[in-house]
Amino acid sequence: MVEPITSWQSGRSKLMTAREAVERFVSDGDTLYSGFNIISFSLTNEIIRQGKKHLKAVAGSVTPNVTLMAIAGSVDRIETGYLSGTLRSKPFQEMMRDGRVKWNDYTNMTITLRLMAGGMGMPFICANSFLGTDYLKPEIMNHSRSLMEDRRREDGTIAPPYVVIESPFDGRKALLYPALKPDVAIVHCQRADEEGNIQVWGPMADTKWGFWASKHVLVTAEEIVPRSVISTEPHFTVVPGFKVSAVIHEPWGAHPGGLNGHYRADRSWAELTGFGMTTWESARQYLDEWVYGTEDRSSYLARYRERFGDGLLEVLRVKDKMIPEQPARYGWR
Amino acid sequence: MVEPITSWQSGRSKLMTAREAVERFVSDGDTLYSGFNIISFSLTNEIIRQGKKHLKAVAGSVTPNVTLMAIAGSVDRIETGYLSGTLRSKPFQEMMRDGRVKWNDYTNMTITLRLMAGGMGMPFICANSFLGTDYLKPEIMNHSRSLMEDRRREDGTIAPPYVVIESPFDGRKALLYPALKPDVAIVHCQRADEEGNIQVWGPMADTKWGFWASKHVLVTAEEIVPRSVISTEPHFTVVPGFKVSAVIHEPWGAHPGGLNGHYRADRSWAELTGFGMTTWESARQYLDEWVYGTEDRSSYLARYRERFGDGLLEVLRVKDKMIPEQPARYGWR
Amino acid sequence: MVTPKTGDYTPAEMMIIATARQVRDGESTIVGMGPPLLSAALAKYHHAPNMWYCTESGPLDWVPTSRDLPAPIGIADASLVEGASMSGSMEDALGAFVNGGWAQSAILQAAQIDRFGNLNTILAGTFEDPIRRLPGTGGNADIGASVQRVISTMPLESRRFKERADFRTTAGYIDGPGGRAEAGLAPQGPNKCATTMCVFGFDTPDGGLTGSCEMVLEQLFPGVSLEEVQAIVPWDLKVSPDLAHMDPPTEEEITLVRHLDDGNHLRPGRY
Amino acid sequence: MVTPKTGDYTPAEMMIIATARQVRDGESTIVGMGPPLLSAALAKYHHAPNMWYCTESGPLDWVPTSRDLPAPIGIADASLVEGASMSGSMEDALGAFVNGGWAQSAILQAAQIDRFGNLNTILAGTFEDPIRRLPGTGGNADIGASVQRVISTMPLESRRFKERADFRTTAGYIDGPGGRAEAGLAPQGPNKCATTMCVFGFDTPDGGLTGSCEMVLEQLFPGVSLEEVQAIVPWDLKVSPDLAHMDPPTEEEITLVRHLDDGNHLRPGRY
Repeated sequence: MVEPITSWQSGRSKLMTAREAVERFVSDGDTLYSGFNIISFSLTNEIIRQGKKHLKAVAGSVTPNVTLMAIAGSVDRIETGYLSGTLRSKPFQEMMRDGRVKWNDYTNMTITLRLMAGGMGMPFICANSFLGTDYLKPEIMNHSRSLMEDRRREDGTIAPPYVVIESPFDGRKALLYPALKPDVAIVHCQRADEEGNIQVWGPMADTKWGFWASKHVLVTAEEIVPRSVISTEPHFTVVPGFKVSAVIHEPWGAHPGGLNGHYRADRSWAELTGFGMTTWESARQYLDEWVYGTEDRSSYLARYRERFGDGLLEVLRVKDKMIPEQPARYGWR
Repeated sequence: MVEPITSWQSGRSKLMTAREAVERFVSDGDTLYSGFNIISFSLTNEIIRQGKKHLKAVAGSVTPNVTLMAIAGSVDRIETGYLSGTLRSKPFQEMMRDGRVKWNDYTNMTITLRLMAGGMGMPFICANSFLGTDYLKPEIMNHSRSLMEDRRREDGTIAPPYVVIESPFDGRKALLYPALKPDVAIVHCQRADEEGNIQVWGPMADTKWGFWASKHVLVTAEEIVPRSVISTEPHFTVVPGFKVSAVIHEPWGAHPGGLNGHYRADRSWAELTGFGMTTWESARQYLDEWVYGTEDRSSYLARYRERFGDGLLEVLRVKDKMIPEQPARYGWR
Repeated sequence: MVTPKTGDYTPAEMMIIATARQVRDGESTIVGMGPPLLSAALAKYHHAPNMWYCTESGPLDWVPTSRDLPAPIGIADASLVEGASMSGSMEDALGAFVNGGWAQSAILQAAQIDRFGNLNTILAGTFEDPIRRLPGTGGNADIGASVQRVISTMPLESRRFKERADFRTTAGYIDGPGGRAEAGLAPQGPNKCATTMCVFGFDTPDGGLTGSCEMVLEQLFPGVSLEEVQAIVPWDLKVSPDLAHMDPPTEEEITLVRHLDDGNHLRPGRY
Repeated sequence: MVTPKTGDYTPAEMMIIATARQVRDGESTIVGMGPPLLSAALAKYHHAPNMWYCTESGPLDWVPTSRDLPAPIGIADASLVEGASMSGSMEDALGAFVNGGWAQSAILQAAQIDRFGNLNTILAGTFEDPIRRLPGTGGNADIGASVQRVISTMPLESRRFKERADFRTTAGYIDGPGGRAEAGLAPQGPNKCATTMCVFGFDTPDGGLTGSCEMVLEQLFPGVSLEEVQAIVPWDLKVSPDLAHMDPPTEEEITLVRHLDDGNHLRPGRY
């Protein structure tokens, strides 16, 4: 009766390629949680490469990968608190002005809470964040480039993006936000096992609720590790494997973004290429070279080495790692 | 410019004795979050010893320490999902029947969510849990031993413990629960530093939200560690020091309960003494010997060793500890 | 009190085994307090190694690191973290996993069950004048509200099987077809009830919206007759046209359940 | 664009320093994106070592492990975890710490501020026809709704100081005394606004319920006159009876701010 049972978990593997994951789990029109601080540029590029259309991007703050997807024609709707990369991108400014990209504004916290509500099966959740602001004006809620169609109820009326009611407990004003349930989440993580047990460390932002709220979670992982690595540090697991649809082993999958414990963001390169977002011309050039012109992350990395030499990736690698001074230990017998 | 700055955190110490903590931060009539799975029996005994009265105990599930406080006359109101130790305690059954202990029922999840709402400044939060049950009948919400007085509004009317509304977003039924904001939380934790940065591992239950929601957090800690132990494993911190009012260094502070990584629950002893809760007579005897008859945790442990020998505590100690197979490492440069 | 039917195993053991047999390999399961912890452990050791064994205080996907380990004895048991893929919190387990709709099944004990699968965990008698106040619902009501395949388990005793539960703490099909939907819940809920004498299913041909939504006798334990069951159940029982006797425990099952019961889940009076 | 007033320091540097001087030792502070990260780091290195330096993506209580370290450059910067007492999430930082009422102060940048301290982070022009769409509020609106001592910081420029912000993304005192309470918020909010020429306070003798709740000129930077400030601010400025010139930067402050600015927060055009 001392047979080890590590083999019990067979048949739960979620390992596949980025291409397969995007083909199987991302559909035109989907709502896409695209991450706050650990971006899967690998999956971003694959979504663009496969020509996915009419995606809605959501996250507490969305990052330059969303700007890129918008410019490439994959994302045309956004719900977020913050758009990194907005200011310098003429194409993106243009598309937000002429209605090619529609949006409603939320905040870092209210998107997190909306994902939390979606993840826990609640219809809505409270937060004070827009009380006293211009966001509660009806003409702002339903501005001409807002996501009114996404809010159409079964009876044809348009639901508001936020509602003030009186609390039935104490009569005070309560501002409600609707639950948010993305179709698919894409994130890069430090490590996962083949069953999809995902581990992340560093500032967590809205990652956990983005995962729980989404129907499909697709992760690229810097490392694929055995189950025993996961289960001896189970506090790093963000969501367990049954919640995950695809695990892709993709070292440097966050590049040109960074990954805590592994590599720094490639700022000099990001600025050099401007992420392809400054003008329409540079955008097309960037997409041609780094997205359409590469087949997958390996060929992206091969091109990177070819262009910039092997050394630059090594420069980005984190050398100085934190060592627990007195490691916490679980134990029960 | 390479001066180490570990001394920067001076002046933030929260270290004190259990006696001082209870004297300063627990008042008659307070709402007390008393923990779900890591119980500070040290602070429980001190609360009884100081003769605190009319406390309301709350937690997802409350544990035998609440039964003990009720029998001793310190707790007379309860909001929880589960009462451990109810079945076998005649005094407790009697007090719940004759109204000496009043209560409203919630659940493990809805208490957690109510604490979450309290912790995040929301007036209420949604959960389906009592839809379709007898709890939504008005006569049950306001049964004769319910906490109606605690729910009295400023205008004299009684707020309900749960309310069903129509969601303004999609018209579906939404069941709302009011935020819960305890005055004081007592918990035992594995380790803390003197500033009150508290670290816990194991099943977390509602611990984090019990801490965030409470005005004062009092923790007994198995170990007091330097800041560097905390900050090299910052993911174990449940709430940071500014949220904590008192840190008490109290080894074996959870005894006769257990503590993940340190010791097992002392089941044989707990059954032997029946926690003093089976009859009024055994209750008085237990309280006399183990609570009123001891001054603090040291004298409690001295009596324990005297009664049961040094060996038993050693037997309870966890020997087999989990070792991370491939420790996760933070790093950014 | 339960007494052995044969020299080989007790009705309580057969209840644990019959409950375990309802668990499917590969499914994600929320396991409630008490005997369900033992039944789910048995299923995992026996025929459902890929089942995701999750408990409400936060440990998700318990995988015993050795076959020597006994079943966990509580839903916040420290042993549940050993081998688990995630050590989370109540909002992960009950909030996201269960109420977010990711638990494919649940195993729950209760003090009473009624004709429509509603559970009672709070008291015997009336709310105003209870005979006995029980510990309460814990996560039972949270789980019953959201899981689409609830397996309940309790001894077949007349104080437990009621036409209407003394108090409904956990929604089953409420008063019949469509009851859940009308209350604001997903239409489907209770799926099986395993007892010390038999296993019931529910008459829900269309996921809780049609059929009678009543309990249906599906399987009798070896040596138990329909009449014996009906003598305990106070309403006129629906009986499956495929009513059959369940296979007795295999030697492996009975050996496992005794090995796993380190927490004395089966000690008389314990449930 | 900001130009140096003296050969010794720039107005932008003085803004960072003036902002840092508003931070009190021992207080818990939520630090927003951009220049606030630098100001708060300066305060922590200089006079507020016991300040709790917290950022919205989850790292709480950043304590640089060596004086060699530069200021963090983003609110999800990996360096914020090094030395922190807690590596949490958005619901810890913005949910519990900020909206739960535990942040004693906040430092925020914005594109515009108005007479009553309302902030704008979203656009210049009108919502239907913006001149420019800005990145948005991030956690700014969440923080402004809940913190009782908000310190905002931005260059003193006529496009930024408006009688009414082009769009109010973050509640200050809204339209005057009691405005916050009427909207459903705690009555008190903005406390200071540090610019490239001066520091403003707010006329809130009773925590936002009385007084005009308008911005009040309290301190002028060295060499700056009241008239120069009034020439930029489009409404008739309230002036404190104690209006004074602020001390110039000390050598320590200016050395620290330059050392800390590794992220080029102060590079022209960056804010």
